[in-house]
Amino acid sequence: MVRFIIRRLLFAIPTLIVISMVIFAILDFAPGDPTGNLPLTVPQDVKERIRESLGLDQPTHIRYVRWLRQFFVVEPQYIIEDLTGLQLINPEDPDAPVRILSWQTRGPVFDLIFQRMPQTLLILGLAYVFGALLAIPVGVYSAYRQYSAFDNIGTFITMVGYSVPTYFSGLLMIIIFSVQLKWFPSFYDTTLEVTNWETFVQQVKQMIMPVTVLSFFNAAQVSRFMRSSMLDNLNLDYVRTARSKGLNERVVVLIHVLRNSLIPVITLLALQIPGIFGGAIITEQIFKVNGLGQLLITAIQGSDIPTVQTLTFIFAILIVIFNLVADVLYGILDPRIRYD
Amino acid sequence: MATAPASLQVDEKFELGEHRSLWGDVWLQFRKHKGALFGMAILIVFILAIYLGPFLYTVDAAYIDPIVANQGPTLAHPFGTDNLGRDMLARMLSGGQISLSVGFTAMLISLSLGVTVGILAGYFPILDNPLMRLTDMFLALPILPLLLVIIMLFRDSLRTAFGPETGIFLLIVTVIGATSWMNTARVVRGEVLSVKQQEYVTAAVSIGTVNRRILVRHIFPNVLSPVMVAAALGVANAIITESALSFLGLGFPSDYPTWGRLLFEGKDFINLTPTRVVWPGVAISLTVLCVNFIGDGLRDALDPRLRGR
Amino acid sequence: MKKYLVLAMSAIAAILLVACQPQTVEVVQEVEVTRVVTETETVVEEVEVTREVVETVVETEVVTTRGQGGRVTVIYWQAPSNLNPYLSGGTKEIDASSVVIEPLAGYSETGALVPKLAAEIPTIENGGVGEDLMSITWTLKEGVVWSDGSPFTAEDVVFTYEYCSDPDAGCSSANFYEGIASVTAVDDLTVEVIFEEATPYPYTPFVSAQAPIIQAAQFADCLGAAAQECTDQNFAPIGTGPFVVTEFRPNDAALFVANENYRDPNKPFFGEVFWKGGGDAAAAARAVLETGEADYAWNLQVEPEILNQMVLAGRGTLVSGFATNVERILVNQTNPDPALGDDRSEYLDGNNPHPFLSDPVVRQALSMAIDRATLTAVGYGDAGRPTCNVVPGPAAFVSTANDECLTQDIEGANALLDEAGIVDTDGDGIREKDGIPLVILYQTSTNSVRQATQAFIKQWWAEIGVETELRDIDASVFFGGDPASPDTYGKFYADVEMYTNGSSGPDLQAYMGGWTTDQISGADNQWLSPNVPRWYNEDYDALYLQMTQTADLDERADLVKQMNDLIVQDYVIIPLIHRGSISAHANTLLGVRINAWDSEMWNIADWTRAEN
Amino acid sequence: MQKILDVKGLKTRFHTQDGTVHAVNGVSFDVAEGELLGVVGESGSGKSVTMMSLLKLIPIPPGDISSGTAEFNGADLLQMKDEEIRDIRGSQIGFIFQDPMTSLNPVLSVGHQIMEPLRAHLGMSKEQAQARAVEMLKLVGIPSAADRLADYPHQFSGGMRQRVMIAIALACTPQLLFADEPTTALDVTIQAQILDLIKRLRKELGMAIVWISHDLGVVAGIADRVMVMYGGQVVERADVKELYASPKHPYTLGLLGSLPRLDDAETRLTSIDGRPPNLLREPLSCPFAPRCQYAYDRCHKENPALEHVKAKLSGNTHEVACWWDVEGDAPRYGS
Amino acid sequence: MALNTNEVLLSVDNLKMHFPIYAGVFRRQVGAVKAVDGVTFDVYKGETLGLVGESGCGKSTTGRAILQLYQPTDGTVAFKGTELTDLTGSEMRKMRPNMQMIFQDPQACLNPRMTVGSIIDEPLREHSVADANERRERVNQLLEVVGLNPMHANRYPHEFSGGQRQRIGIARALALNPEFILCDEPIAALDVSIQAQVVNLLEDLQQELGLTYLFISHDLSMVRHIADRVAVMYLGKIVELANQDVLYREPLHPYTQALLSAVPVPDPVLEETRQRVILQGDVPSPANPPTGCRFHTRCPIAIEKCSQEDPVWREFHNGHWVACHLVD
Repeated sequence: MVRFIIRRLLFAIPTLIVISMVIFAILDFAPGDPTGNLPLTVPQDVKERIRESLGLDQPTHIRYVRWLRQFFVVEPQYIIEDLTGLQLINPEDPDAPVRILSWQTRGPVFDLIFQRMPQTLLILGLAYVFGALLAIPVGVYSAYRQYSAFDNIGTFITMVGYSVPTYFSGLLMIIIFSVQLKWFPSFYDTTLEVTNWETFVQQVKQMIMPVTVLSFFNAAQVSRFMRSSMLDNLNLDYVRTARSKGLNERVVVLIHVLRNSLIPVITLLALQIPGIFGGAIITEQIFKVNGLGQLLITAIQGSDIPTVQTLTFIFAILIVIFNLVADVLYGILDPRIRYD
Repeated sequence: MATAPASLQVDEKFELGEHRSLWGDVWLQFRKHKGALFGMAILIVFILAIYLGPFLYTVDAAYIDPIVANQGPTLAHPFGTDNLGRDMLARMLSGGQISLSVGFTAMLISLSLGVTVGILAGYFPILDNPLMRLTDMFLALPILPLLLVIIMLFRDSLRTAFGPETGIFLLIVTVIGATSWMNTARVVRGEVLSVKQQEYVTAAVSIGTVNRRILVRHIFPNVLSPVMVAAALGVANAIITESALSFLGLGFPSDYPTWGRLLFEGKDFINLTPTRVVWPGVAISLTVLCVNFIGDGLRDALDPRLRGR
Repeated sequence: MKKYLVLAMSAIAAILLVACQPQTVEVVQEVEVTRVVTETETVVEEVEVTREVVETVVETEVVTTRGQGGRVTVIYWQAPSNLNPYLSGGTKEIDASSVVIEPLAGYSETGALVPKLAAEIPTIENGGVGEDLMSITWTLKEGVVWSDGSPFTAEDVVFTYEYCSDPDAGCSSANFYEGIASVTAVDDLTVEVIFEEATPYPYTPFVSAQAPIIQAAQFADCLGAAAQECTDQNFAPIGTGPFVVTEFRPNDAALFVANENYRDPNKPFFGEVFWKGGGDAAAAARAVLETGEADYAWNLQVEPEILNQMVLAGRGTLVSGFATNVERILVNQTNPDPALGDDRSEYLDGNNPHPFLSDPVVRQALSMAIDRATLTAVGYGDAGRPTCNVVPGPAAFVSTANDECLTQDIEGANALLDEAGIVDTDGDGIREKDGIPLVILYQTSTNSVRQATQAFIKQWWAEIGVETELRDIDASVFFGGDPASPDTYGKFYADVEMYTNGSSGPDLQAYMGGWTTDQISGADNQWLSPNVPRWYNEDYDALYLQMTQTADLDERADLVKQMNDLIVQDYVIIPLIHRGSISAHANTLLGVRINAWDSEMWNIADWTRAEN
Repeated sequence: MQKILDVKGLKTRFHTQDGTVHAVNGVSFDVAEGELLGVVGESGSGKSVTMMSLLKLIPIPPGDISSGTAEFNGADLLQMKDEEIRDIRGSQIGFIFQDPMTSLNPVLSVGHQIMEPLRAHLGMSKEQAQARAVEMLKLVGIPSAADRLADYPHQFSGGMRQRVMIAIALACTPQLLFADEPTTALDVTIQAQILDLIKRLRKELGMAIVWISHDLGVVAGIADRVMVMYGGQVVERADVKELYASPKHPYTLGLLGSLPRLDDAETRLTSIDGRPPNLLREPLSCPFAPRCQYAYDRCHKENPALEHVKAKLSGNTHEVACWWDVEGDAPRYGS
Repeated sequence: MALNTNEVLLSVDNLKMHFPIYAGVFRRQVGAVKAVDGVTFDVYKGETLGLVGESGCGKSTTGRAILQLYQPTDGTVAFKGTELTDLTGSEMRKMRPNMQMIFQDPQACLNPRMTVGSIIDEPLREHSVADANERRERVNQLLEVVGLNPMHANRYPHEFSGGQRQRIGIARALALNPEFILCDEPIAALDVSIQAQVVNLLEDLQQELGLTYLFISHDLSMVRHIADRVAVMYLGKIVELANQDVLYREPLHPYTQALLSAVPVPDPVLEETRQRVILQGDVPSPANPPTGCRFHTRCPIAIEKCSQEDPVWREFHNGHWVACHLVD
């Protein structure tokens, strides 16, 4: 297993390097201009100077190498400093390496990302957890009672769940619950700190709609998967063996079948984790949750290339890592698989 | 040689069941899936309406008439009008053409890429590793941001090259197709690996059939099942992706009313003329729902375990 | 936790320190309600604009103390990315920072100069402006301190000049500090600015929220290229304004609390400003007008009928302010034919005229065919007014000579073209001039209102026998300055294009200078010069030269009108709509005076809340 | 000897989309204490379905046990509630399946799978169950049994897995064991090992066994009585020596004739032509009639019942369901 | 039974088929599954050579390596004097009509997406210049030869029963008039009553067409029935080869003896008295075969030498080959 992980990690390096080059190249060719959103009253020569101050006049390969260095050398130092309190970089040093700065905010991209992470993780994480918690029992029961009324209704609802785009269902929710009933706020307040019961209620209120929409969507996906995985297993010989031993149905389904069926589902869940960090661009947009997804889309719109590059590259790393995690999980959960 | 050996005479008694082709069998099974049938029926109605509708309902989707702006359904405008007084029904019909064409074309692109890569990787061991690493890399690329960037990047050059409509259409379907083929490739590869082990492939080799014909005659037809399911899901995925792009304001330009675009433009009017949101929202959801149901039905119908149950 | 402590302490401090004194609060509220009267059988015959100006001077015995009003929530759906206006230049950053840092003087909602950190506005009369127009001397208010308690001095002003004029800083207001020979601190409260040449309008440096004073002590290490890396400073500048930054989340939200060192001991009324971003304009409008979650929402570029419907909920009011922004169509005077290669849309000393748009008759017909009122009603509502001038304000500068264009005249346009012999000769419904069909490529940026406008105009132009091909380009490309892109507005590889522009302040000299011959956009200046239509007019050049040497306001106004008429009556620029800013505030929020000339937050210190 | 299982008129159908599959059509048989009943038939003859129906191990629906009784120790299995039959499964009736590769749960340890019935039926503690599991593994001849409890099925070879299956089936020392083609998937040398094991266990534990197989050779070596099934019906039943010495049903005859003998290479095989019966048709006539060389009108019209006939060997019983007397070469009951 | 000549049709010499095993971080080859590890035998024209052994012993691999469906690791295969292992792809393609194959699984060996007619037509299309009509004639003829109704040529394989499908497979193998047919467990997946049909068909065809069979099977009874000579394989090697009557009467190798004794006989009387040699344990892994004689780990009579020296493959009698130290 260890050798398998090492092997996969070694393979990940060239993959990630190629990805970083692709990302950098695509973004570099992108036609946007960070000064494009400035009012026309700002004269063009001023804009030109702004572009120079952002380093846009330097050749691509130099910026790429600098960015790589910033990403892999400079930023980790800052993160370690933050976590441990050690002083790795002398702030007085005029040649101290520069962090990756966002063109829009002129602030370090990593700070922005860390600032955006809590709300994204909270909402998407909760939606993910609720989705899975809802989906697994539904999927199990639907498969167990295949073609029963529960299964048919469940199938229909889950189908609707992932057929109705979140921007449509989200829109309807806002109109019903924020505008008409005024139960929940239509804006998500990221500055809210939960200090007492009241602020806790406030926090819950502002999370209900986005979490509901997303968990419904997640649950729909996972429960379909769970159901078909259960169906794959329910007809296998070992289930008959378990029944022939006189075990009761609960044990047969929950110990024998579920155990086997969960293996692909858990790996699917692992593969979905990078998505949590990626943020739900559209849902965040609709419910005004300024999370990572919103950061990405505003960065794209504002041609904030360092932010887009860094974010997408982090997503790529997460995807690679969680692909590996999924494979490792498979090996752990399924005794038949031995990686070497 | 002309006479059969004596041991075989009785075989005249062989009886065969009612002649059913393989796809006939699939269809029979598919028919059992009520959701899929329902989905198929609605989708056919949609397609007919969208492609034949404009011949019957000849209102110009682009005609502006501020006098009748922001109307709900009326006799003159059965689906109401938008804020410029354009007829929503006409816009829905022409939008549907684009949305569905995007769905199907993107699916075809994604499928042909996925099937090609999958078959090559599965059949030729030499290509397997490089192609699968390529697939892994595409899977690890953060698709949505790149999608957005690519669209912004090439939108205008393609518009200039192919005209405003074809250009953006090509771009969107290519981009959606080129970023959604990986799962098909993986599934097809897996399937090819198992089909390759089947004795009928060995039989073809032992006959002396060349690789090209083995691929075309033996491998490809037998990996069609997962491909068909992937096709159905691919259409749904492409329609959703296109509408999501439009919803972010990055899909088709505003004078090009896809359903996603209509929904995006209508969303602010949800209180004023709710129909502007309802029609495109329901159209997208229903189409995707139908396609998903069809995919589900196909999956069941093509599943050898379930067949003949 | 900490911020609540600070809040409570400052509130207590305010209560203890400030004696309760009666106060006069002047509330000027401009309420404009635009209603589009539509009747099914008739064409939109008119757009009735009801404008009601409620001007009330409320005499109150109400005792307001600093921080008493609690929290006020402001939605800027496009959230500020930092709080240093010198590094961003966008309205959202300028407005957000203006609650913290202040200029020496700003503009009121009428465009009049009002002192902020200056004791008064220097003029020739009071000796503040040199007779030779070569200098201006600002006297600062006494006793102003930064929010950290340190005194505000002339050195800070000088530092601000050094900061922004450094070419490596990438200062987006650098043009405010151009043409300055020196800025010197005469004493702690006096700053003298010497210009390089006679400057008839000397109120550009240190004036308006785009050119506020930053604290020398805080930004000392941020000069030149280092400006980019001063994240802490850029995210939380120390200021003299009514509020202090306590939390700043770029592109998301910000929290400000009342500045306990603010020079007016009773202000601000609100103890906390919650600045929220994200979502879109419609959602922001909804939050103020319908759900009441927010008190103020900025830049509500939403279809007017939606806003009007939201207003019916009775929670909030729409307010709009107008400066000089005009949505206009620019008519290319040069030939953009791609066959010309590098010479397309190049002026070439007048040797590359447009095949038919160089004919003023065609241009006039195009203008006449447009119904500006409909465009305004459908696309802009309260945020726009039909206009026929490129200079729609300030009032004294506005010409009235062109107002007949406000009425659409398709018949007249057709007659004009027929008369000029530009008729449809081959029966395809498109007129030809000298055998060349009038087919126009019409480009603009991608934006739903602009595309609607394009669609309308295409329809109208079709009625006068002109065919139009529409094209829209992503805003960041269209307005970006990439010389390699063929799609920038400066390159103008189209027959006509449409966008909004205006003067950066009430002084119009720089704006008017944009149409002189030496400013023609082209390859030699990387298409960065402002004369985008490639228009050449000797009279105009002469008038502009005269303006640069005239200090008298009335004379300047007269010159501006003449220049405006020259350009508009030549139809190289077809003005469409005078665009304003439209915002909404809760009915309980008092004291809002929307200002299009300066930050909308210019008087946030005076905002109060009505008792419920 | 005491009958411990007495099945009468069992009918099982499957309602599929193509129609109703008549899988078991009125099967009656009994098993005496300690007896080994061999059940022989080709695929689709209904032999497995019969046994699984008795324990309700067929999926219902689409399966449907439409009639019949099955008395086990005096109680009717077919009338039992789900909980009651669960108590019988595994504890009083054990089951071994054909394919040891798929019949064990791949993600549970072998020990867990053996301990499950012990804990469910006998209420053993974990320690007791563990001890018993080791004992069982030793009993079925798995070397270093105690160390292998924690192993997973894939770590065992096919033969060893079948031993594990036997250990599971016998863990609660059932009175009756259904062995559904337990050696079919195994190689001959391993099959010999398993047969040997079963014979030994039978001697030691004394349970009755119903041994399903398509291999007449295997059954010949192990069974006391043999029952031949075709098309969901019992076509012939006799004591083992009687059946092999004097097969009376044309199908049995054909089956034996089509089997090559290791001890005789020269004879040409007599094949049964045609194809297996179509179970979608209701069995109103003899299911073997279309392939039967002796078939005459009656065979195509009426379905014969299983009747006692005279045995060749004395002291044996012999039953056959056929309208034709093969030995007499004439209709059995006149016409 | 088939006519016997002494003409060698196929000569296999020291054939080895090793499948590499890769492992480790860099996927280096760490070993090989020695599926076939040096087998030598001849097949005479017109005879049926039976190749028996338990699953995993390499009998199918041997067959496929002979037909060059795998690239043999070592050794030679000569068909009528032509060395097959030296041929290029297209040369081998030209040889294929002479040597055809019948498969174990009648379900899996027919492409479910092709009609029966086109399945049988495929070899004709690949190798003959006949036009469509001539080929259709030939397909119909072949269907009749294997006892199927030519009317059913446009049906799909799934519409046929197992035995009928196996006939389709046989028809395909016969299409090009081969001299040699490799029968790879052709009856293993069929019901007993159907097995006899297929075996009888194969015998009849051999008689009529003078075919040569290499008949691979695990069913010793059936091999005895059909084969003229029988080779017994154990773990990648042939341990004994003799005429069928000799082999079954006097098996020399202890494995052959055990194997024969393990086969149940459908005669309860005989079964009662038969003495069995029951082998202990399982077949070792071909990836890591035992040293010396591969059978020594399970051999009831093994001596020390067996675990050290690989026994020589030698002709014990006239035509009776064996590899065992203990046979004298």
